[in-house]
Amino acid sequence: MNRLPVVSIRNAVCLLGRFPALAGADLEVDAGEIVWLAGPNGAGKTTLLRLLSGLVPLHSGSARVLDVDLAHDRRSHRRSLALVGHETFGYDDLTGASTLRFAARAAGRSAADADAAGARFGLDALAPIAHAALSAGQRRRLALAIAFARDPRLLLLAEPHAGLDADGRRVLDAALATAVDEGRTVVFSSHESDRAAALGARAVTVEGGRTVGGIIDAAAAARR
Amino acid sequence: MSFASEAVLIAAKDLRIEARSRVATAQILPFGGIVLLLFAFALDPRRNVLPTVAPGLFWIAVLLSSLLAVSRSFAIEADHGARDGLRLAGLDGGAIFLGKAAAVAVELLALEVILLVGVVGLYDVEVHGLVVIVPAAILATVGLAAAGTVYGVLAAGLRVRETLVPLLVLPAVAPVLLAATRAFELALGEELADAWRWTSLLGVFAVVSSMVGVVAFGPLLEES
Amino acid sequence: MIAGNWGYVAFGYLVSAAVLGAYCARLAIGLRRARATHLRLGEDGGERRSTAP
Amino acid sequence: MIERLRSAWLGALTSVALAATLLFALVIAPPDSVQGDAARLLYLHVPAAWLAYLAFFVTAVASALYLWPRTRRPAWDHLAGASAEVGVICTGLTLFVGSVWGKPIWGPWWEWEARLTTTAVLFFLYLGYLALRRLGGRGAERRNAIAALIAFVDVPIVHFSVNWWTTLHQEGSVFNDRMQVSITDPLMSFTLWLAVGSFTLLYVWCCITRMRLLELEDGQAERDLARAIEARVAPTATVSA
Repeated sequence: MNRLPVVSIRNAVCLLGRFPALAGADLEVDAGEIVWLAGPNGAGKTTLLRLLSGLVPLHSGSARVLDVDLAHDRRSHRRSLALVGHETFGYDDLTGASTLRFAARAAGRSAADADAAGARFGLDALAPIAHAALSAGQRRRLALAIAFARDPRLLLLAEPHAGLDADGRRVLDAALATAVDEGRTVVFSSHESDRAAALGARAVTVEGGRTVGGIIDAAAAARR
Repeated sequence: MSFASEAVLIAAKDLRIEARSRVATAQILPFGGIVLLLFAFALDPRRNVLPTVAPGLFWIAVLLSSLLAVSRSFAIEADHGARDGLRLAGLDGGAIFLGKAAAVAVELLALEVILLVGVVGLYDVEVHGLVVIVPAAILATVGLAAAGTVYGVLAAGLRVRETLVPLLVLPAVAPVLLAATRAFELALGEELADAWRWTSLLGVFAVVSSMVGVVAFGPLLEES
Repeated sequence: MIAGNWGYVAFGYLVSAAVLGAYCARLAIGLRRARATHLRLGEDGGERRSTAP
Repeated sequence: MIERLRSAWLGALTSVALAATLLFALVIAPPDSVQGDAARLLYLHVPAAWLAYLAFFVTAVASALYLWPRTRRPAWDHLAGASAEVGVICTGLTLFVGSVWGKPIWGPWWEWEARLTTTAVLFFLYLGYLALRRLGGRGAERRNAIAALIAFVDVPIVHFSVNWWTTLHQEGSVFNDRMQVSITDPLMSFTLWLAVGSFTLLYVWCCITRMRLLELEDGQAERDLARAIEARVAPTATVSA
């Protein structure tokens, strides 16, 4: 079984100011896999996702994502990934629809992709409303719609379920499931262990800036 | 997406935000007007010194307004992690620079037209040599917008950017104030030959600061 | 011969000497103090140069 | 230990050179035929102006070297900062001595003469750079390096536009550059070269000392960082499953 790793991180150290948020983290993810990052607050889960997206520089160690070595180039792989962080990347004065369309077009996708992603996350009613007027849950849906509108090969989500109502969670899980079926690679952090298990995600524990279970040894991969 | 369409996308986004929020038209434009009024109070209009110094006062008003336009241009990226979104979009740094600088330039040109009317009225100045005044104003505005946008992104992530950006920008754009004022003065005095020389200097500044911006914006956005 | 402008010369030299002297003094003192803390920490903390990027 | 000896030796040499310069400038060199003793400020003004431009050139080169990945080393960032700091002080001195010198010769404290005006703009340009450096923070070194290069690109433009402004401004006026004292007397020219030499030594000593200071400060930060990483790694060796 030839494994083509989409993500391979070895002994990565990343700094937030002077604090080593990641202190020797290892992670390997194959194409089409779904990985769940578990662990307490402040363990470095979000920093690991931001490292994968190239937003955080690598202090030491090695990091290769989507065939790009992040030590030398943190930008060129971003076009084919999407990150759903704790913030929506939106502009207060723009409406939901124009924020979504701007994000899609910036990733080289069409306005139709944007509207489709918006519809998928139940944003039709919110289209004309200014981002400033959206509630936290609505903004979370907008952020998810923006990520899916980018049609990414690698989908990174930081606690995606947070702030969503029951319907929102159902839609999210369905979207993640179809994403994996479509061959996309998904890495998400969450405290909802039941949701993660239902998605069949491989659990990786992040603790104190390091990972446990980040590397699948060949034997285990063969058995799975 | 081509380089140009990326720049147009960013400019359209900034101008749409301006259209909806009306900050430039409702706040920066009146600010320019007030500055002109304050100059008149300061210079005691009865001794008709105003017509002779009108070009200098006009350009100082535009210079100070450009600082506000630049800080507004980056204030909209400050909320909801929009700057992270801009980095993650995968757009070319140079295209983002040209887009944002173009949006600032458009706002400044609109402001200049109104302020010119103000100067003619308040300072009793007859306008001559429009054939030089228009190109000089356009080139000066491009220079102000380009230099302002570079320093705007350079200070974007910093805590004290409100006080730092004016200190960084004003010395850098001193040649623009100098050349634009001379160009206007000579144009109003019908000495078009010399006025064209100063306009050519404005052209050099606009080209140089735009090239610096296209090269430096990407790396600076990464660091901010 | 514009006589009597020794005042300006003295003023110029005195202020320049004061400014440069103050700056050099600040540097020298700062260096001595930094070396002291550097050595003191160096003994117990162990001199370790981490690999800067 | 060698490094401490080197800067002590350089410090001693600089002070001797400066002392000699003072002696020559104030006592041995003859007063100028036209300006009298006021011309002695020349031995302060010319070296300071030369150092200002040298310092900003060194800052630009060091910043470029820092930005180039292959030659990136913290030392270049430290040199850029140290040189800019000394440069700003020399620019300030150039402006101050220029106006003190202008007072007896021209009358007003400040004269909108091309070189002085350009130096004034540079003074604020690099004050901005120093203010930016003081903020530090993540990714500061690269941001400072880019800012230094942008400022340096601005120098010729400022110089050019100010020259146009002053020459066009006063066509054929009497204010030709009278500060340009024509030095024919060999003793005066020797004093001037001595002054330039000793000031350059002073610049080198200040840069080395300031760089060492920056290095020690960074070194301390690096050591705290290394200890923080080690602390963060150690307890997780027994991570709860």
